[in-house]
Amino acid sequence: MKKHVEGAAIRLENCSKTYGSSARALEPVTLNIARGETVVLLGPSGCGKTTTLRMIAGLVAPDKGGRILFDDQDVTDQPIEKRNVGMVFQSYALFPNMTVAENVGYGLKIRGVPRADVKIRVNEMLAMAGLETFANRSIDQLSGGQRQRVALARAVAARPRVLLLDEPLTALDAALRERLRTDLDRLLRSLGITAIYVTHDQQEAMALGDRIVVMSNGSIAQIGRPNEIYFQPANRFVAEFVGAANIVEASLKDGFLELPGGRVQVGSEASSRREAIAMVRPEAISVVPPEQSSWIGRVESTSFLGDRVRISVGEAASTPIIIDAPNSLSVEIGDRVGLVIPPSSVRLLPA
Amino acid sequence: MKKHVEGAAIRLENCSKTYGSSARALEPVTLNIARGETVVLLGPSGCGKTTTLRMIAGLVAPDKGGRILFDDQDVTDQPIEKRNVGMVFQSYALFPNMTVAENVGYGLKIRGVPRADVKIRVNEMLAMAGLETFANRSIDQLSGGQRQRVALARAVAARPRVLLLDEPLTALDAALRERLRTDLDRLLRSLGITAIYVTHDQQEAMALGDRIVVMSNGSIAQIGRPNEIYFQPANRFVAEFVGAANIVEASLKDGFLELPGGRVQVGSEASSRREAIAMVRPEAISVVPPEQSSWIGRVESTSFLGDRVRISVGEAASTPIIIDAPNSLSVEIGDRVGLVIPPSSVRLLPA
Amino acid sequence: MSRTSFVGLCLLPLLITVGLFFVLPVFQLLIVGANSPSGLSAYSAIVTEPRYRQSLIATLVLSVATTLVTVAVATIAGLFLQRNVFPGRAILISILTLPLAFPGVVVGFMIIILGGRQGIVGDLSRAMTGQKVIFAYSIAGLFLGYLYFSIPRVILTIMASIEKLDPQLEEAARSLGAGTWAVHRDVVLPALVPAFIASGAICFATAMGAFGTAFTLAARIDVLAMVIYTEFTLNANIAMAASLSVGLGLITWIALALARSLAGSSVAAAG
Amino acid sequence: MSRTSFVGLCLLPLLITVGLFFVLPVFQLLIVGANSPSGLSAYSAIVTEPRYRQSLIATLVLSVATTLVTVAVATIAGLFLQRNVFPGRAILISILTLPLAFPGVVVGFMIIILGGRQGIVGDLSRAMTGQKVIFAYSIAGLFLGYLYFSIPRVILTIMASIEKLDPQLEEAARSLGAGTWAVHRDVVLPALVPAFIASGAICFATAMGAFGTAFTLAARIDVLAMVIYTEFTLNANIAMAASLSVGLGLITWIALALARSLAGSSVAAAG
Repeated sequence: MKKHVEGAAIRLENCSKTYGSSARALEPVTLNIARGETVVLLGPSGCGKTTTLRMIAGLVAPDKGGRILFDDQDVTDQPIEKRNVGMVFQSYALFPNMTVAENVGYGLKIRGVPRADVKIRVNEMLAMAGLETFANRSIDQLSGGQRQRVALARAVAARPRVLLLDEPLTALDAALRERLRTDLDRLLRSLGITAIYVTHDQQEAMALGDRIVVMSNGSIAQIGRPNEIYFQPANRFVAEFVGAANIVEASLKDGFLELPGGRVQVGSEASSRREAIAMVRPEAISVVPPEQSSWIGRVESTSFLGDRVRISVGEAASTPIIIDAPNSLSVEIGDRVGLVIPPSSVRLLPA
Repeated sequence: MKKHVEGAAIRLENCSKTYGSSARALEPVTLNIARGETVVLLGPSGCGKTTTLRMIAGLVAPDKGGRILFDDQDVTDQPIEKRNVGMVFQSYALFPNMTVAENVGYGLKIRGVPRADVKIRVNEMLAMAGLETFANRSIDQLSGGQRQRVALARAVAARPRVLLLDEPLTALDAALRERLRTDLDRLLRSLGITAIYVTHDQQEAMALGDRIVVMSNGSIAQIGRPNEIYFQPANRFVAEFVGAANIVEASLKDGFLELPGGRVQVGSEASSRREAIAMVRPEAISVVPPEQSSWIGRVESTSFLGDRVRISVGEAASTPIIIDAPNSLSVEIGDRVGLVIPPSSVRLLPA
Repeated sequence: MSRTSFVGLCLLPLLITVGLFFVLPVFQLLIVGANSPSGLSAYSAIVTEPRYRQSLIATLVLSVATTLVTVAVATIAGLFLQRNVFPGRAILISILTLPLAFPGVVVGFMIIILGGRQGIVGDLSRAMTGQKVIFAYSIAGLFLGYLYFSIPRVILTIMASIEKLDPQLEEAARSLGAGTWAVHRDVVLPALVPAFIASGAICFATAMGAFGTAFTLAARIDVLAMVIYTEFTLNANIAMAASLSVGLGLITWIALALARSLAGSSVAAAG
Repeated sequence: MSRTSFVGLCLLPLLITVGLFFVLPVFQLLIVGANSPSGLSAYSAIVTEPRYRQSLIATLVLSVATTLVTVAVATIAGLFLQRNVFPGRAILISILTLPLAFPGVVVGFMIIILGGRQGIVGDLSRAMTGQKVIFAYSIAGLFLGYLYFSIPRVILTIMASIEKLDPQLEEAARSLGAGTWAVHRDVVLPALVPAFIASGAICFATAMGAFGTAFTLAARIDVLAMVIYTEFTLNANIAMAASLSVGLGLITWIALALARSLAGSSVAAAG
């Protein structure tokens, strides 16, 4: 009884969504989510990530032709209350007329679980959330972080097949967000439940997701593991949305980018092209004395950020190049510096 | 007329604050702020940073014995409307019954500046904020980022002696916050105005502050430049609040910390002590094969964060050691690894 | 001038105004009530004298019934109107609020037009069943009149509350397996309780003091406000009128105070 | 069953109820008004007949004056009470809301106790100046009575609005150099305009329809609600009563509709 049942595998087939007579909110999406996997839907607001989540939940019906399957069972026409999903919302959505324990036990009570069993399970859940002493508190006595823990305990108490999280950490402040993210990561791994997590925060997406689905304008821009998304973005949108990125447009000759500040070698992949849009991550660039590099620029600004120094270097390319250098580096505005990039860190993007 | 007048130098002398009969909200504070300097008051909520800002503004009077001076002129008894300060709030605090241009021009209108001159200055300010086309919009047609730009333009339009910013970016989302932070930094440097900036976000504090005043429990914990605060925190509170920190309690012998996973050399500073509380920043630790180090641990978890990999290593000290390693590093949970720290990166804290 | 002395300076005229304008009349009312030839007997007569007691009970019953029915009808209509979008919805809502524009006298008048001796309901019922239905002068007419002017106010308060409900509360309940009925029982109605209390209290207070409708209907039942009027104007029994006024005021004040302590300051503002 | 047909099913009884209960009486009122022996003349008589015209004007003037004075007094008192903390503040607020518990009849009765022929103001003034001041039966008495029951409602609405004001708006204005007077003129009062409109409209509507107070005072001026009552009950001039009702309802409805379009739905909920 202690060990959680595994979640369901989920398949979206050709699911699109049109509201009223307006343009499509979601282009046809097909997506497979494995049993026990944590998939993060990542994108800016309005990209369709929440619509996708609500489709899986059963709160939004796909347009005609779309199908949603849980473990090969078609649930397209099942309302949310029959789908056995757990949901966690940004607004917590705790019932203010119930205590913490009543909130956590609500799903069990509704399913007709005997009162004694509800109590055992609620205590188990509260222990998991570290809220044993809060059982009889009312919701408005809790902090934001505690509320979201209660919401999480409530969502998993009835052992749902899928856990759906809609920006659960967005309402919390930065320090708390990081702490809860770590707890959430541990919880998802220990439960082995299928989880779908919506966020616009790429740090959260990378820390939590087995895979990330990057969405933009109602369709999927890229699906991949966090390091795939980060190192091999499929296009400019993904490169700029996930992490910081220097995007350089330049002509390509003999495997070198020709830039105002010099030449930069590109990995083998793209020798056939003439014009390139190249992407370089700020932490992939090293700052060296100018004589040690064939690519030179001038420091325009430096900003000490604690764990690193963010430097903006002009004259090297048509737009300033952003570099995250180790915090031990000391350069002054106006210094001429050489920049070094390993060829494998230059990623060419489709035009 | 285009060049901004320089701001005032500010001196707080022995300013404390007690509300009613309750405990002191602010212990006696003495603080000098140079003309044109940007000082950030940094601390958790309730640390007294906002009270200090409101004292400088003239919204809160210091307890008897406290004095506030602007350029050697005692303003302690001057109400805010006479102090010629500009304020920017977290909630924007724009007047909803006025257009963007009317908001920006309000301080000038109140001062009786002729209408034509108000118009010229307002247009100047809107251009500075990149909001020329928004002059006749109403406030509720603006996004959060645009609102804060208007609030900033309004605050500096009448050329205040001091600009006071109370968590101006807290209400914005992460991406927008970073963009506006950069703009704000440029603006403060170009205006040369004395600015006091309140925040609980250490990244913001380090990026913007010429100096940072770290506050805790109603008193000043440390004053210093960002790199001083980061590399030489005065105590454990500052070390943990500003940036991520590994705090290790261990016995000290012959200039080495004696830890469960081995020995770690400490810089020269503290050879006389027997017991130490040592602080190491996560990015100062390198991960090497175990045979290359005298300090060994076992990987407990890894988390790919894009620009770096965060690794938690157990068995090395009494608590897990957090390491921010380059994103190229590849280790698995359970691996034995060696940890290397330059002795200068180990900071001993007062007990 | 220090802040404290400024407050003091403002406070003085305020206190005087409040004293003269708000406290004095009530105080005088209390005294007049106690000043009957037989001392405090005017107060005890409220419960001992059958006519007054019956009027008190009838008024209370009518007010409580009006409140309960109004809140129930307004909740159902409010939920329906807030949750569904259909053509003509805005017009329907504005028709529902029409009674806000009519005073009690006109409402009474309308009830007579509908259910009086020459009323259209009577005409219709005689044409259909041969039986002429007249309800205007009975407690039914009064009750209908009260509902007519109570429902709009309460509907609008409850609709405003429904609008403020976090839809994610309902979605959370549904995700936990709750069907429509359970969602309403466990989430929606509990969240509306403050609105029920606030608008119910105002509804009750209005019904307790309603005069124009009852007077126009010249109904066979005497509501308290009418008895007060009769004692004062026709019988010149001023002590009795005063003590009945105090009793009526006390009951209403307790209802409002109770509601305020349960549902917060929204009660008063909704009035 | 599809969602659309379910809505349709709910809509039908709702429409029937609204039709019977809300539209029919008003419709019938319109018809009765037009059914006078001389056709539509009952409607034109509202403005042509001096007695009706004067009553209409008197009611309008009284209602507008009550509204303006009430909003002004309530704003000053509300600002003071919301901004200052002093001992006895809670008691003062609860005293100010006392009139909510009294119906119009009792308010009229209180005015007579204060300013009537045997009123205490008269006794006091005779003792002090030799002149006996009687104001209960004049327009002054009616006006005071209206203020008495209007002020509490409006004060509470305005206080709720003041509480919701962002204090940083005022701090921002002060930082820009605005003194107390400028802050109120440019920031505070503009922010309260929706509350003024909403509570003012309700105040106006209540004053237009007030009956109990005027009736009890048997004042020398005939307010519209009293004229309607007189025409209907005493003169049996049903067509005239109906047309006056329609006129009164129309004016009030326009005031409420205007307020709602200016200040949003809070108007209705504040009623």
